Amino acid sequence: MRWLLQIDRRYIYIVVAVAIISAHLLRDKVHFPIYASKPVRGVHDAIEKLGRGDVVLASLDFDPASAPELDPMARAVLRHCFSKGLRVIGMTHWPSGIGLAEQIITETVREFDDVVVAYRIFERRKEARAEIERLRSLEGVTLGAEVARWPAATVNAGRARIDGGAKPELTWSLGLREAVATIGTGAPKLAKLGKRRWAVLVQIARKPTLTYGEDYCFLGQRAGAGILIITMGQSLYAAFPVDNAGNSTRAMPMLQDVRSLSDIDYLICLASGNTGETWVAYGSERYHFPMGIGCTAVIAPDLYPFYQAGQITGIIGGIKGAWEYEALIGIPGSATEAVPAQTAAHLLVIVLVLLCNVGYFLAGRGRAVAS
Amino acid sequence: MDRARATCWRVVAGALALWCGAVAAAQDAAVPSTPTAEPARAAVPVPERVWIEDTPNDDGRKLTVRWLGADGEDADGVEVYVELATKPDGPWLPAAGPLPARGAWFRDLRSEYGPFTPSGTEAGHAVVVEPLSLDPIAPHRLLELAMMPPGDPRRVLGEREVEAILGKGALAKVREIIAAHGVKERAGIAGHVEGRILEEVSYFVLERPWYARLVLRAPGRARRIVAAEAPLAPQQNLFNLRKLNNFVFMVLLSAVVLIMIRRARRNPDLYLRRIPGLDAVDEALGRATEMGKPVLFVHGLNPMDSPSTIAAVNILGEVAKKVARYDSQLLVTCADPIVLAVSQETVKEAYTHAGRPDAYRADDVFLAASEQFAYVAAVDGIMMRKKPAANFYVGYFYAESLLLAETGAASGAIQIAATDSFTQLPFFVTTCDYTLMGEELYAASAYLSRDPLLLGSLKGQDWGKAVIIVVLLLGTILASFDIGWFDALVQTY
Amino acid sequence: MLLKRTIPVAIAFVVGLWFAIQYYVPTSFSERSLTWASNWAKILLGFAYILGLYSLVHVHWQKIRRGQPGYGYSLLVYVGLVGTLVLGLSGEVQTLVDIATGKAHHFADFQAYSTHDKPIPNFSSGFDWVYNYVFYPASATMFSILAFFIASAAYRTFRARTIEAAFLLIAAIIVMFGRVPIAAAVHRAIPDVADWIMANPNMAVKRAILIGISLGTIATSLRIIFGIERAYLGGD
Amino acid sequence: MDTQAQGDTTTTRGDRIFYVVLTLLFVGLSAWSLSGETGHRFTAPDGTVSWLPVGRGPAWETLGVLVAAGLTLALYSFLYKDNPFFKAAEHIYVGVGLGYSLVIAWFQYIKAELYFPLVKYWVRDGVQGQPDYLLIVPLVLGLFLLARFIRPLQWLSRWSFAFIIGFGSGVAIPNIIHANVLQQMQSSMAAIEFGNVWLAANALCALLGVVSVLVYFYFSVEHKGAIGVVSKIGIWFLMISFGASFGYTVMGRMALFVGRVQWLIEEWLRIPLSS
Repeated sequence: MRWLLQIDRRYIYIVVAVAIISAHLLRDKVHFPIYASKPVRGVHDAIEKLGRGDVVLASLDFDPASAPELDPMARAVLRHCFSKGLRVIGMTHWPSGIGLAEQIITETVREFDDVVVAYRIFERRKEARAEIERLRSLEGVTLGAEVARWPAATVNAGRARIDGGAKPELTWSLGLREAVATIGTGAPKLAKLGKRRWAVLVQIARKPTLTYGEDYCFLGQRAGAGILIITMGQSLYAAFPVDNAGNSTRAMPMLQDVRSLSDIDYLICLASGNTGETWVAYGSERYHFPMGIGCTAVIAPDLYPFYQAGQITGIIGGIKGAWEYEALIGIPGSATEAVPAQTAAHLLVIVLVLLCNVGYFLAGRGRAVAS
Repeated sequence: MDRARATCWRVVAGALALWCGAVAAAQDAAVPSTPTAEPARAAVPVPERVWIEDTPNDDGRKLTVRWLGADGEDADGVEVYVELATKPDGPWLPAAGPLPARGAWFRDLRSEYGPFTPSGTEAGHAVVVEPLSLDPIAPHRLLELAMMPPGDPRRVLGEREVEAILGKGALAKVREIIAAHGVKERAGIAGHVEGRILEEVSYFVLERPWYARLVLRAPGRARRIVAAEAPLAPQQNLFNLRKLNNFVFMVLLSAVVLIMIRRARRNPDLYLRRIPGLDAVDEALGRATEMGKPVLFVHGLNPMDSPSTIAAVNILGEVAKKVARYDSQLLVTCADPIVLAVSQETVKEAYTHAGRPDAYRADDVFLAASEQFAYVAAVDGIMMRKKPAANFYVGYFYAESLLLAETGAASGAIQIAATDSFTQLPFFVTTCDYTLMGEELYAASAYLSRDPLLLGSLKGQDWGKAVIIVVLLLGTILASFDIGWFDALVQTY
Repeated sequence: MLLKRTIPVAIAFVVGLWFAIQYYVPTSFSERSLTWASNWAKILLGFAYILGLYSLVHVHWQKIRRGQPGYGYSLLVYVGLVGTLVLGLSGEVQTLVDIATGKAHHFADFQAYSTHDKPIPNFSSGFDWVYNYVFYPASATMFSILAFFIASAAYRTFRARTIEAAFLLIAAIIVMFGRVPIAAAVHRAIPDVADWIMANPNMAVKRAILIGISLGTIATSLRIIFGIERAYLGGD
Repeated sequence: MDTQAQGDTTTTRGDRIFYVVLTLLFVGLSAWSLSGETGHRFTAPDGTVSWLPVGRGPAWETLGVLVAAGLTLALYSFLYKDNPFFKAAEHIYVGVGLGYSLVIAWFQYIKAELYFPLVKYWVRDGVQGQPDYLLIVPLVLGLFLLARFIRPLQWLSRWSFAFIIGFGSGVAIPNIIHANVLQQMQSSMAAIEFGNVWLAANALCALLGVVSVLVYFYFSVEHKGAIGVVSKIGIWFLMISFGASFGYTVMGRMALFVGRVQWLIEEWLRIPLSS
């Protein structure tokens, strides 16, 4: 059994790679029960409680390296915010995260318009065009009333918002990928709603739903961490005289009534470092706003004390947290896709650990230690 | 065309101003500022006393308006509005409200008042108001108004309003401030200049005493207006009483540490428990010398002003002295240029101190890379190519910890880690031969150098821990028996 | 001696003492001093990057000059460095050229190197290209190597050699299993046990370590402020 | 640097096979992905699969994907052993990383914080506003840092070090007391509710953990007798906590690799995986 202990680590690497890649390729074949943990619900419920037009500050403090864990989380939270009609201010503390944060925000915003792309793609197909035409002929019913009759689950999945009866305003938090997935075979439960959803896609394909400077903005990055937060608490305009694109923040419509941190309604910090703690110490403790933290799995244990003490409303920990969040808002994303591979990897590591202990005891403890 | 529009504006503005003035005058005439009741309708209750006080613990931007009474059963449904003015007769600016007249408002002020929040019935009600946030006179509004071109009708209207509140020539004064900062037109004014202007304008707005009054209203009942006793200018406070416990803790702990250091000067023989990781330093360096291979010292990622990095540099000094004595090669990798410069200085000094200034080579202390994972790639490469006999990971580490330590383990080096990064400790503990955890990082330079002064400060730290343990146990016991005052000692605001 | 030792120690003393006390002083001057100092620290970092640049360039230059084996790789450092600098600062150079040729207003306001309406990198901003196709994948790849290392580290070191090691092993297995979606299907209590470990023993340890670290930090800071520890000042 | 620097310079036959396979893999798969049709695959509700062609991006984008895929494979090859591919990727990455830091440092630190508020107004009176003269202090301190290049003036940089280290030390003390001492103590001093055995046990467990680990960190007392026992318990707590944190982290680290695999398959090989 000695060989079991002295195995070349490269064999372990191969096993890990094979397990993860194959689980990932087979991910459509497995479905897992969803169990949303309390800390994740804490963030979700806090955002759910906000009303239309409330301001959420999203501090996307991570760089490309930790993007696989935090990117799905950021998108899920942003989708949730935008679909609830919240105004989102984006920023980052990390110089190496500027490009990424900006990209995530813009792409999530685009998703609300991305149905345009989906529309165009589908229009090229003969049968799709026929379907569109058929749906268009249904337009006798005003869309607002049509959507209002949807079962709650659909509204939850699609987040259709109706303002007043006369002028239905809809946003749809599905991107091209998700739209295609759901309209096709996608999530089994939603599949039969496909046609109706398609009708809405077609309806709203004509105008952009979110406007920069009114519904969202991206302030970019300033150095200073805690000090920057204190400055933001005193005046947002002083901390960020201009946004990432060089526009004056003071002139931005959505920031007219957001002068300092005291004016925001929720802060979501998605951090791969310790910026979450910095936000607690310098931000919410001083300027009193509720906040939640999403973080890489490794940081999550660090944050439990803050959660326990009620300083943060919740924690989204790692890819599993992101998966739970995606489940809560009913929009599957890349975290949901990653779960099978995750599970395989976990089980593999557990098996490896058990195996090495078996080897250790069978080889005789004393001799193994000596080696 | 433009003139016509301007005239239009003026007419509208004039009408608006007249109407506003008339309404205000009518209101004020109907209800004089002393409390009187209208006989026709049941009136709302009147507070016994209304006064303004300076909000403590702030930088002079806030005032607190307090009042007593008017919260009995007859106050049900009554809403309170707080208004501010710079003159006893207005114009009045809405500053807070609506607030329910019933209920103790003071408890919400804990965040401002901290541990010295008045409590009990005598505390009454209070609300914090910020003159700088009031609408027409908020500094950024003043700035905007002052920089509008002279012909703009909105400016004329705004100017009248502002001068009514802040006094004649207020806007001219604002313009003076702006001009003093070398700004001529609104377009293209840079953020930092604007920040400085706004700050001065804020002082100009704040420098006067403020009058306050309460307006109490309820549907179907007569309105009451009660003026506060005396005007008050907000003051900057010199000490933040909310941080009192923090301050006391700092002073006590500093005193203990400094006293212990003094005592150590007189009595240098202090007992120190064994720290295996530090005892292993000599072993590791000895091995490196024997094998003729270098010793690698890897800094964490934090910049120089982080305490972990400061501690790391102190340890580097001690390690470098030993290396110089053993006559082996020391490689130091950094990710931050200031840490690099300081490390170079430290190592140079250590070599000089050990009598081997010739052995110091500036290129051995180098910036491996400036970004987290580029740093990992570079350091991993060094470990695989130079095969150092001993690796030291000292400072604050992030995700790179395991990438470094596992490669180091594969390269067969003795590994000693020292970090206060809680999240990365598990990885160092499992992959390194020795790990200094948390506080041990800060104790290391004292342990290695055996300098009595540094050892004294360790003794001070131990006293701090003893006190904290006692307080924790006592606090838990008292809290379990519902005795809350003790808990309040460590309350943070 | 005065210039080389006393003044630096005095600077550390004055600056350190003031910023320890500044926290308790809420006046606007005190708050502003904090903003100043942190800005100054940033500016110093900016200057220090020149030292860093020199260090890296010099180390690799030595390799190339001496023709050490593998000096070709050092040339690649230059390729990456110069390429990124040229692309990143091309706008700045352009501005300088424009000023020189009289096309631009003197010291025109800077353009941020990326704008929000350019979510997809395009070649007009080559810096984005480097970020997206070199910097990003390289960082992500280096980071993801952890997936392999963590498995091999677990395999090599999680052996129940001692009772402490057994504790470590068991806690790790429980938490690892608790984080898998099927754990709840196996037994509902497993995720709860994992959460309990995270929320109780783990949190307690974290608190204790944090308290210990703060005492260490305070003692180290005091030693710096009072000039007892001055390894950073070097010799003479 | 020493001459035996390049480590394992010997290349075995196995290594050579590995290099060739890696090169062929990259070239072959790239060629395959470039030659194939691009687009998205859909499965309609009735189960028929269709292919929607989507044009390839501009040439620089394709080139970018190839560069990124090459870098990714080269860096992964480190798992086999240190090799020329990894060395090349590592050195490029180090250069690009420093270049990135320098560009950011110029824009964020020097240009935004120093050049704009001070120098710009100083040299030009055409621009609005006045220089922030206070910034002369960091300018001087920064130049002192650069004095390290001039041997006789090297000591000047210590003034800058002293400022930074003094600033860091000073700021750390009260903030750390706030976040790490008072807040942690506050939440540790929870009341033990004797009514609820489970909660009481939890609270006691947490308290025992905090106290025993603190005792473990005692430096000036010998760990014998009662102290020894408590510090032993402290070690157990530490080990449980480390195990738990380790286990908790595995997830995230695997996600990173899944992310990379996802990218390689979809962006480089252009195999549509989404249904």
